Amino acid sequence: MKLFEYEAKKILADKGVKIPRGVLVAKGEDPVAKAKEAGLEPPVVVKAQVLVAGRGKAGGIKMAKTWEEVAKYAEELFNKPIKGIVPKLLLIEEAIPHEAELYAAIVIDRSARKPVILASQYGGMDIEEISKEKPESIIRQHVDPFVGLKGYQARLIGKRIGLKGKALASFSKFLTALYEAFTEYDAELAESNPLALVGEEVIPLDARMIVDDNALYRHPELAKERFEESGEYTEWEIKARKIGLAFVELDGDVGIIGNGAGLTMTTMDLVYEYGGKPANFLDIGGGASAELVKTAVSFLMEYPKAKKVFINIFGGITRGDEVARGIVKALQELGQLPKPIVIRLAGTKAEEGRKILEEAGIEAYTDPIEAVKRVIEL
Amino acid sequence: MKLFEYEAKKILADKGVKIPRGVLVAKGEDPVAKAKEAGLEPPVVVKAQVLVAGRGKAGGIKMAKTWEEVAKYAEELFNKPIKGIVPKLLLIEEAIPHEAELYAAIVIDRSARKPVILASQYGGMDIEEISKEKPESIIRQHVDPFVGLKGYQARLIGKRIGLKGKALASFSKFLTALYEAFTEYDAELAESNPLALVGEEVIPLDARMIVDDNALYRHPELAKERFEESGEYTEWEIKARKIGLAFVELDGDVGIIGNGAGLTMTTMDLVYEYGGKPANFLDIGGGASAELVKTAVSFLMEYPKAKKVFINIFGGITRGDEVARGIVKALQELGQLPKPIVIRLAGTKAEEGRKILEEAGIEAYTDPIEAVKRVIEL
Amino acid sequence: MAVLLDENARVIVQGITGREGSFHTKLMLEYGTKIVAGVTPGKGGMEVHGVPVYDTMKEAVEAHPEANTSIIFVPARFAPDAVYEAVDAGMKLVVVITEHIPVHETMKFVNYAKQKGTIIIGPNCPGIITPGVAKVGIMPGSTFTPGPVGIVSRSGTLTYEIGYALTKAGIGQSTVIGIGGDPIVGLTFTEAMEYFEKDPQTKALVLVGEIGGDMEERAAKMIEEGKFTKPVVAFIAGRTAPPGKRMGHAGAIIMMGTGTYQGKVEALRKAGVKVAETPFQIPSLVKEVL
Amino acid sequence: MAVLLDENARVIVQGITGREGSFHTKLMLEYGTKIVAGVTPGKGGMEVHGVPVYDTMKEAVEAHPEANTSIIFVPARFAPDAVYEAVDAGMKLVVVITEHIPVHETMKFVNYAKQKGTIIIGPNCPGIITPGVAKVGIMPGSTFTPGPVGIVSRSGTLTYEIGYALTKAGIGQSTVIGIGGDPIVGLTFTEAMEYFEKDPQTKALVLVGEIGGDMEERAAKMIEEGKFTKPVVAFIAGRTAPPGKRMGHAGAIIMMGTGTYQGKVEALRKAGVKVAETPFQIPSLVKEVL
Repeated sequence: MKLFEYEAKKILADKGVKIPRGVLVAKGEDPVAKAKEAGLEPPVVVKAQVLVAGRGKAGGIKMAKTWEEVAKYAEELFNKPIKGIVPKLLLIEEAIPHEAELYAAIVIDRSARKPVILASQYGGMDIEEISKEKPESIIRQHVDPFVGLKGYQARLIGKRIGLKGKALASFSKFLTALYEAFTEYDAELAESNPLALVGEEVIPLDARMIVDDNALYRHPELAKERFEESGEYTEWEIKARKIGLAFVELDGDVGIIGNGAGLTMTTMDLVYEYGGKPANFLDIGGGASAELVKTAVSFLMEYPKAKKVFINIFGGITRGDEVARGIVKALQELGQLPKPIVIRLAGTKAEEGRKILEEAGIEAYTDPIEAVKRVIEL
Repeated sequence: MKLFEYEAKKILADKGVKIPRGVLVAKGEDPVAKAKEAGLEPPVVVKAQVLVAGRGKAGGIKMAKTWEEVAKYAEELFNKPIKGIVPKLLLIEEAIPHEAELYAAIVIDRSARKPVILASQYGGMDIEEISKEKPESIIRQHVDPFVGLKGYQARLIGKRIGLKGKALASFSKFLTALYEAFTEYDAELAESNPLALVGEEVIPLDARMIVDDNALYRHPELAKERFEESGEYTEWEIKARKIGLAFVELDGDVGIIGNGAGLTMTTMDLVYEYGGKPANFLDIGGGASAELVKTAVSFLMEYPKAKKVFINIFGGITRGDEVARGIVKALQELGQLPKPIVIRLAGTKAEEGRKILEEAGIEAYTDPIEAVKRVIEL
Repeated sequence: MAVLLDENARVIVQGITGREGSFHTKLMLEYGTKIVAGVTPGKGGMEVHGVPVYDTMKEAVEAHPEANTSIIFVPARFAPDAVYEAVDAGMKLVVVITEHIPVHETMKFVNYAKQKGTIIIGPNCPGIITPGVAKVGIMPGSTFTPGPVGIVSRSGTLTYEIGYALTKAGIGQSTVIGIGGDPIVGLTFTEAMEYFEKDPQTKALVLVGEIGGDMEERAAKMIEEGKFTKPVVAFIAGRTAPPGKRMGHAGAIIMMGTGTYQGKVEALRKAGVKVAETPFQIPSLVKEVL
Repeated sequence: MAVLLDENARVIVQGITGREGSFHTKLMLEYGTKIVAGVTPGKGGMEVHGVPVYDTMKEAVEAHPEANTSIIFVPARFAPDAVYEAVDAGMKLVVVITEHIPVHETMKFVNYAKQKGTIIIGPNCPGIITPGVAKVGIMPGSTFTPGPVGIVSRSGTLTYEIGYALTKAGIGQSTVIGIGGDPIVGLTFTEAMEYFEKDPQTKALVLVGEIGGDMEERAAKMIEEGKFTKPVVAFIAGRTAPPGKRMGHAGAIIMMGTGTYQGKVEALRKAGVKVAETPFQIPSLVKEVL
């Protein structure tokens, strides 16, 4: 789960990091009055609190030189969707003149199976751009997850991105706080970009954190999911999540249901390989009940992008008869078949499943290639 | 630094441990009104918040069956010193009927260089008593300081002191919280004794913590030292600490100053060996300045138990001339020599030191045995 | 011969009294796996399908000192502790079926196990099977048959599908390892490949990858460097998966430009690996290299 | 020959620009110690008594790859980090002079160093000296002279006193180790004794203990079990120290009934160790056993 900028900054501030002075403004509040109350003076930065990537380039960050501009930009931002998302909150912050923009992040290195610090003296660009344009500038340092980030490691990183003296000390203090935030909040990513160098001090102008969804139960203070606000999910993805389906929207017209992430992806790929275009990814997982299958089928019947539906099941823990029962139930409830449906059943209890489907007048394939060809020609 | 019972309990409660309902009462407040306000009903336990060991046996804990008794015991406790210490606060807690009293503690095992959990099904007695009477009942489990206490270790300990089912789960949750408190607060000791077994739940009736003095800088919330209230220190020890001297009061009449803990203890032992009795331990440490030496000498001149003073210095980092200058300065300020003083100087700059002393009319020995014999015969 | 799991495996099931644990204990026993004990805190003294249950691994190991392998069906919140308990009890191989374990926890217990010399398979995995010998996992046993081909896979169901296709084509398997779909797993492709390289029964390897991470690229590098010398056939799932979306598995996500289908396929092809366009081409590609 | 510190020691001083670090660098150089570099963050490029200073251990080791030993004069708050830095930079021996390090920190870095194969002496210690060869510590060098007697001690000044008494009596020392006065130290009596046991130069050992802990009892046990075979003379400070009071050293405290003078002396005597009543009896007791 992505955190909002103001949340990530608050976490860092609680760990002793100096952050820009700022105030949150909600829609309907007077941004000028709130900013004045908070002791701010123009120039200030007005920032849409949205979770979409590339917020700045999409016009979500405005520099206001006067109080009039503050009012104007706030009005604008509250009414302009950033990549489809209208912010509910703005963060108004003091504008901080700075000498340089650095990059600092902590992510999990899958191969090393350790956290890795990434830092560069070329902040401001995103990490992909830095990787392309200044790959040699990126410093990498692994951290032993039991021992944590050692002070000397933080100093070495700071030195290698060109800092010295008090700036180096300030950076290494910042990095230590970032690492604490990273571990305490079970983060997959904790990043500041740009991390401004202001005199002999570093100040995070932006901050991002992504918290491991599997660890949200340990962070009840964060636990309200924010599907709608995140900009990560489409309308139908949000609907799917609310009813517990692992669904990803795609651009084609063949609705896909599979069991298991790998097989479901492969089913998408098969459709593509044989000339079709998948409309979605929908994984019913291992050992799905008839009820879940029914929910999934009904969902795709409503999902407008899917003009037809391909259900591809290889029974392992998942039982073919359960799946068949779920499909039959869904179709019975709908009364009739709103969209053509092709089913492939193999593995555990596939025979039984096919029998159930046949009794309901639905044909099921054994061979996935035959099935996928049938879907495409429909 | 020892924490008060109510502080240790608050720390555990913050970690999710269920503690007895209770209220703190200061002198001058109405204990009955405060207890009623807190929703308490007799029987309640009225406990003097003092840091001395053996508080219960010394009469610092009273069971009050009526509101009249609450008022009476509170009045008593506020006016009766426990081992010399008059409590400033009382803790009034609900009396909790319980089936058994357990013991649980975490200390640092010097040899293993790891934290060690100690637990026994025979709580209520102190650990020395348990060691004597039921040594086989004490369960020991080391913890890897990087990995922390694992859940299964906590369960195993609980099982081995006879718990099962929900009581075992409650105990292991408690032990996990105790371990968190132990590490988070840099504790040398974190203990609950007795840890009551109430139905299928454990509840700490008492809690103790000793925080590493060297780590106090990391715990500003605890950092007000409590020499006076602790009962650990005598009047003269408190005076010494306030002026930065490492001083321990003893029962003899020979004042002792040495440099280095080992040599200072040895100086005490030498005095004893040759028939004298040390009045104190006072270590000026390594590399002491003339100023510190002056402070130490002046202090012993005032300290009434010391009838004579033996200064034993083997110069290493400590310089004989600095020590000599300090002694001379102290005597000059005092105007005259209120108590006889014997000095032994050896090691770095001892020659120079002896010269300085001689010029001020003070004789200094090289041989410690001669010096100690001289002190005894004075 | 086989890889990691042979007839000497003596298995403890952690979380044996749960729905999943109990169900799969039955299936594993039916497959012939030698399960000597089960562990569920608070349920010591019970029996599950004839297997004695203990409160702790310590007691289980004291009663069954021959135990060397465990399989974990414990819910995500308690699974990391079960791993530490298994490692500390001296298990040589620990299979973690559990899904949804926080990745910081996995990172820690995987490092811990490595230090102590225990091999972890998973988490979020179907386990390991040596056809005809033993199964420590949840895969349908009937899908696999003994033979010369190793399979190592990030995906569960897809592995059954591929195993089934191989079996139908008359090609048996030496050992099949589902390494799990999480970003961090105990046994990676390259680590598994070290074992397959040494196994005389294994004549060829099927590698089933998916988008996200760089395990496939590392496998390719290992092959290029001549550290894995047997023929490899690969399939990568997620050709049509969009970047930035998590495709069911926590680990199946293209992030910061890395982990793409194209990158993986190119790296493997460059290393001389035959990459199948669909899983159903695998049997014929395997036949070519056997 | 010597113990832990010989003519091959190449030393880095961590915290070299501080008052203590700079002062003792001078004294160590005068004694003949081969100091190759100093480290103080932010002071890279300076020189201290002719020794080049670096910002980090990494740079110091890159410039002086022969370095194998470090000594730490860094203030308590930063000392643990300096230890990790020294261990990670590959030092074989790290002497921690710093006092007042939180014991939880010491517990961690001592375990860490052990895993990595680095020997820690201290903290809160005077260091190590091999008379006539090298000194990595703060003891007055002139007090000691080469010879056959090893000294291992929990006390600083008392060690100088005893070394001086031995030297005056014509008995030189092989290596003198002040292990430190904290409750947890990197090198314990028994660990030091393993080295002295193996050192051909050392013919006898003087063990200087004090109240608190059970290191002396463990040394006695080691002797009793025949794992240390050379003659031992011991002195224990704190005979007249009251229980429950910390006597200067954080580790010198009788707690929960353990760590008493009597317990230690009895254990040592039982193991056949000659225990001196005063430090000044040590030379004659040593003469008896040499």
